Amino acid sequence: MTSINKKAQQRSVEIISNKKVGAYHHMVFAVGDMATFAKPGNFVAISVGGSNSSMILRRAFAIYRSSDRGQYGGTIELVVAPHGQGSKWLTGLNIHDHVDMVGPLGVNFGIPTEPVNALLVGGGYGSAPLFGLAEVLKERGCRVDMILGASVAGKIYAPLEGKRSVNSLTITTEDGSTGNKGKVTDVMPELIKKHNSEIIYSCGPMPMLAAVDNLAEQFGLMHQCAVEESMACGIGVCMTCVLPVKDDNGVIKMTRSCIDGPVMDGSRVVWNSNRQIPEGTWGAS
Amino acid sequence: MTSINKKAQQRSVEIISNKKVGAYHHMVFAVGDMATFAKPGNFVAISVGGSNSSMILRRAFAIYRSSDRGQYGGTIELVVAPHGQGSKWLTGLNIHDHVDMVGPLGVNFGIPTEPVNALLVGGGYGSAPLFGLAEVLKERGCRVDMILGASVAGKIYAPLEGKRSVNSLTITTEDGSTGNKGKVTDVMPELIKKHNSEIIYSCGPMPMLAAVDNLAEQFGLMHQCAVEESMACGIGVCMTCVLPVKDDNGVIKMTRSCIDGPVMDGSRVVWNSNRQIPEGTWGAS
Amino acid sequence: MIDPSNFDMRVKFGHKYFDSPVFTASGCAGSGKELSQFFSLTELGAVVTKSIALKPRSGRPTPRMAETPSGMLNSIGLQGPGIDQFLEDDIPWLVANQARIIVSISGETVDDYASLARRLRVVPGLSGIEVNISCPNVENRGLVFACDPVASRDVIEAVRRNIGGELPIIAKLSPDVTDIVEIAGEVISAGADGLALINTLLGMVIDIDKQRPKLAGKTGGLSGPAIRPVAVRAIYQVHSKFKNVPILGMGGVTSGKDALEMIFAGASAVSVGTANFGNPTAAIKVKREIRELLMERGFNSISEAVGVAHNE
Amino acid sequence: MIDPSNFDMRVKFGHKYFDSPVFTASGCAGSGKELSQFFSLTELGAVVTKSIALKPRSGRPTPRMAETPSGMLNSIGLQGPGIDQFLEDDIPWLVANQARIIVSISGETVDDYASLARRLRVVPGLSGIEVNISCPNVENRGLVFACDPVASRDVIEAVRRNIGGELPIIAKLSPDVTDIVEIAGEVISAGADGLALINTLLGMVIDIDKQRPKLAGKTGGLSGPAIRPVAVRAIYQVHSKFKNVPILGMGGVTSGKDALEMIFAGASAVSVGTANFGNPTAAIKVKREIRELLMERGFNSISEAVGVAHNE
Ligand SMILES: Cc1cc2nc3c(=O)[nH]c(=O)nc-3n(C[C@H](O)[C@H](O)[C@H](O)COP(=O)(O)OP(=O)(O)OC[C@H]3O[C@@H](n4cnc5c(N)ncnc54)[C@H](O)[C@@H]3O)c2cc1C
Ligand SMILES: Cc1cc2nc3c(=O)[nH]c(=O)nc-3n(C[C@H](O)[C@H](O)[C@H](O)COP(=O)(O)OP(=O)(O)OC[C@H]3O[C@@H](n4cnc5c(N)ncnc54)[C@H](O)[C@@H]3O)c2cc1C
Ligand SMILES: Cc1cc2nc3c(=O)[nH]c(=O)nc-3n(C[C@H](O)[C@H](O)[C@H](O)COP(=O)(O)O)c2cc1C
Ligand SMILES: Cc1cc2nc3c(=O)[nH]c(=O)nc-3n(C[C@H](O)[C@H](O)[C@H](O)COP(=O)(O)O)c2cc1C
Ligand code: FES
Ligand code: FES
Repeated sequence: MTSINKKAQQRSVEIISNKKVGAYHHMVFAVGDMATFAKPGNFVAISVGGSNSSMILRRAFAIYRSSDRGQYGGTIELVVAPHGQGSKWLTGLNIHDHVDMVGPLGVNFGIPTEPVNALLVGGGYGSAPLFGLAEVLKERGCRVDMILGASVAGKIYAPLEGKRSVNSLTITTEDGSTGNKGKVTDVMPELIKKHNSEIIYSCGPMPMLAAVDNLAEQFGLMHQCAVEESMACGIGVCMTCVLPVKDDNGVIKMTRSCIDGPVMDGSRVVWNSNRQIPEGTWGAS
Repeated sequence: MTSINKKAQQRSVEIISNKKVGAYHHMVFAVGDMATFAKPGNFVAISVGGSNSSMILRRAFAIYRSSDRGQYGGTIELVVAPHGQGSKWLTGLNIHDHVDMVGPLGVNFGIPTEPVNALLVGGGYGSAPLFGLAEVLKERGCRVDMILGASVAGKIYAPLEGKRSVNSLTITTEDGSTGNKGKVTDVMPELIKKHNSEIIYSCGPMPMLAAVDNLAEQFGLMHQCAVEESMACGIGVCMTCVLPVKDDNGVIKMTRSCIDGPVMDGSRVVWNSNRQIPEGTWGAS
Repeated sequence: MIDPSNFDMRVKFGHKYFDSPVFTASGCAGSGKELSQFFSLTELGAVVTKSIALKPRSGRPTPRMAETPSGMLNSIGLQGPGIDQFLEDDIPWLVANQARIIVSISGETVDDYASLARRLRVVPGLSGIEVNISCPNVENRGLVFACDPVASRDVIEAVRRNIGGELPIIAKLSPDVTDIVEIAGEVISAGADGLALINTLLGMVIDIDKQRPKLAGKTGGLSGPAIRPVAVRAIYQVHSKFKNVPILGMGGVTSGKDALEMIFAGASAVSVGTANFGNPTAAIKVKREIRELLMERGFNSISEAVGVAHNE
Repeated sequence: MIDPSNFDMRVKFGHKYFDSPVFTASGCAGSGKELSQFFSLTELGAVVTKSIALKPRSGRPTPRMAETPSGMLNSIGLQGPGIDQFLEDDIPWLVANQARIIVSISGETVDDYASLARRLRVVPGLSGIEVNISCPNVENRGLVFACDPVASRDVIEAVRRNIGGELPIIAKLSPDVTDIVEIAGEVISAGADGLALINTLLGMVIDIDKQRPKLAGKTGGLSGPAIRPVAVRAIYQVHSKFKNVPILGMGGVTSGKDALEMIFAGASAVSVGTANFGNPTAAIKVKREIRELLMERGFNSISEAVGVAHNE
């Protein structure tokens, strides 16, 4: 269903827009034909800090949207939270600055062959890849309902044009500053029932994905989630980004989220194994 | 005669001009009252590479000019050669960017109490501190002759306003692309005789200073030179910037060029000791 | 300057020649396949595979990495499929894609290394064995082999006995020792044809919010440009003493300049590790720049440049 | 959160209390005087003076430094005026300026250390002795004391015998050893009241234009943020084993965050070294940030925070 993107390129790309939106920066890059191969769920990896940087690792960002033609040729859009040194450097750049980008990387979201009712669940900037996904699902005739959650209103990323591509949008914040007070999983059961959801797509912090997967299991629904683990390389060569995932035979293996993910079948992931190798994992001592 | 500048400050200063002049960049910084204490021969030390820089050491630059009032308050001007990573980063900055500067540092040129005939000899960007010095000497009624040398024409830094402050300016280039073909020391003897020079001031690469000192000795003239050794701190705490210098009793000591220099009495410096501790140095084993 | 195509990039370990002095470092190039979408593996001197053990290993839990100033810590814990599946899956693919292969092996006992060597002896298509001795010796309180001259010697002897005379053995040493020259001496006399210098330095990062070591495995291996001066020093010291033993230099090589430091210090070739993470085509860049920089300096071959920093 | 003025910044080595957990590292603060134009030395826990020998020393020729990624190499060679002039010039100035003083000593023989200790015993105004044992032992083929458990022990014993019971002894260890915990054990049992961790790592940079080592002394000591993970690891390992021995942590401390890593790993105080070169007021910044960060995390004193990363 899902497959790894083998069309990764490395290139110097130009920033053509950088706008603050709530707690995030919406950034647009002119990427040439890198855009052609980008699918919802893919990500890019960007060098940060400039040529004298003490930060030697790339930062990964989910592709929010990509477009292969337009005023600037192919473009890729990202939603970046200015969090630590690397992302602050990136969001501090100006139009016409260049960055070194590798992409598109990773496994994209699988699209059902038949029209189905899809529920998309995003946390924080995790909403980013869901809007592009929503568009594709709509094109395939799916019903698309979306839930976005965050701690506070400013951390909900839900641009107008994005809202148009969904049938319904429900927002939750932990402090109630906008939408429903609470977590995405508080409203999920009701929405699943109301919209007769058949598949769940999710992207966001790992604890949220775990909770979403728990509900998906309860309702017996397919669940594709885009996980986020610390990545040193993003291209499958370092083995830092692993998480325990069951293979086709049910064997738990430490699986790379950059190349065998980030999109994974939620039911295969062994959640909450934080800082431990789950018992029975292949090769565990 | 000379004395260390004890008025050093550390502050974030704004770039108010950055112009390419030949092989160099002439840069102006708004430095507030740091300018008040700057004397010809002092230098500043600037952090390079930005906040995520892998370059942890400051770079030292001789003060070309300083002015304590004007449109921007106090200003300090530098002449920077884009050489390696640090200086390229600096010269690549834009107006309104800020840098962290410590200064003024080091020992300044000593000014004779009586009007004398002074010969100023600069190599490459070593001409920078000499123009400010020339102005002060002129104010004191000295005759000021200047020789500037470099490998090629583009590496002669001799701005118009600078030329005005000297009685004569002689230029030498090694390839003859401008001025006399040859080295500064080729023209020095003639000029010393012609202008009846009584004191020599010099600044430039160490081999040039050594050659100048050799002539100064031959002619029995005082020689104040601004030396340039690799500096890790610029403020006297690391002991990397030393060179062998005779003290008042004629004892050779490894002496810090940042705080007991950069301006030194040429006759005291033990030249050409490269990569060796001269015999007889205090504490040599 | 000579024609670039005449510049001799060949290097030799044991009886084997390699067409390029740039290898990928073990554990930093996956199985080779992953990098092949960025360049052809035939451009490399060799792919040094991720250290393989006898049995499958899950490796350590996550977090497995922490970025540090100009470096990173990793604590992968030698995750891998074990020798059987490795020989079934990875080697045939590399052979089919005409990559030169150096297999890195790791063990928990001297016997493990011996068994691995026996398995590899009969595998066609290999160009060398890199012996990663920076592994805990379960028979000696988990003391890392590479930290103990006797254990280091025992491992290399066992590999030598079992691998036969064909394949060059490259012993990979740890910098976390009081006297790396001593260890080098032991493994050379035990039969190593070359040395890989250096493995990572033991380091730790504390997560000041969690108030715990950032890595699940607590300590990790420090790599990247931060450690380059330590690597250059180790190469220089060892080459000083053992001029005829080829060294595969590594530790923070990201550019041709970095590689030249190591070559001048005494390395015959370099491995690119952590730099692959920041730049998937780092190895190609390093290779191109080595040639350019050496030609600019009047060299006609890599071998002429090896160890020149030792000249008086 | 408590009132900042109530936050207890005191730390203790031996019988001596220090009002701040931030010291300057030996060799990185000149004689103290140079930094005093940027801040008052009374802000520091103590000034640790540049290692002083019995006799004047010219130090090594230049170049003495090379910048490296997030670090630097130095090869000063312990330049200094010798103990006599040091006691005449530097100490009175520091005393007059009310700085707390820890004198760092270095020697070429065990006797040198003993003599230095005897000289210092009678000097008023000192708060401790830091014993720099990362020096070549001329009586043992120039092998660095700190690399040899027996020599390390001998030095500390000699200092202990000669200094009396008053002044705390802080033994400064080198990370360039196979087992730093072993060396720590030796110097503790020989009478050290505290440990300074870590001295620089041995490194080298090659000047690729000159094709020679960049430093005149060939090798140099690597310091700065690049080595911080190695320092944190050393502190963590040693504190694990010797919970009651206070550690003065150092190696790449440039900010409060860096200091917190060390404190959580087990350091009671930190020394700021190379960071002074990039930022003359680094020590003050580190001190301010330590307090802020610890208060944000609910601590009321430094001592509560020491070693918390070891909690299960
Ligand atoms: C597949 C994927 C998609 C992502 N998509 C987005 C996105 O769309 N928008 C966005 O703002 N951020 C995204 N991130 C997070 C982003 O990669 C950075 O981790 C984040 O910007 C923080 O980096 P920093 O340099 O600012 O923070 P720092 O705290 O200075 O650095 C974080 C350190 O951890 C590493 N690291 C990488 N990923 C993580 C992680 N998930 N958790 C902890 N550490 C990590 C970094 O390499 C770095 O070493 C994504 C991460 C992954 C793995
Ligand atoms: C007192 C003094 C005054 C100076 N005045 C000027 C000036 O007016 N204009 C100008 O362009 N440059 C001047 N320099 C040189 C300047 O400080 C830098 O060394 C130069 O810009 C190269 O730095 P970089 O980062 O570009 O080069 P890199 O090669 O990347 O770095 C050079 C390295 O050497 C160190 N270093 C510092 N000084 C020297 C030196 N003299 N020789 C070799 N290495 C050194 C640097 O700290 C750095 O680590 C002066 C230096 C000194 C000591
Ligand atoms: C993520 C990672 C995994 C590594 N795995 C191995 C390994 O399996 N076997 C080995 O011998 N070295 C391993 N190393 C060490 C590297 O091969 C290399 O010796 C070291 O990282 C220094 O080189 P570098 O700075 O270029 O990375 C690993 C290093 C990293 C960063
Ligand atoms: C230029 C320089 C000189 C040093 N001189 C000494 C010294 O004389 N005695 C000593 O014990 N350590 C000396 N050190 C080591 C430092 O005190 C410190 O242990 C080391 O640099 C690590 O800390 P840092 O990274 O904060 O500098 C010196 C370090 C530098 C950079
Ligand atoms: S990030 Fe390196 S393997 Fe996934
Ligand atoms: S540069 Fe540090 S003492 Fe002069």
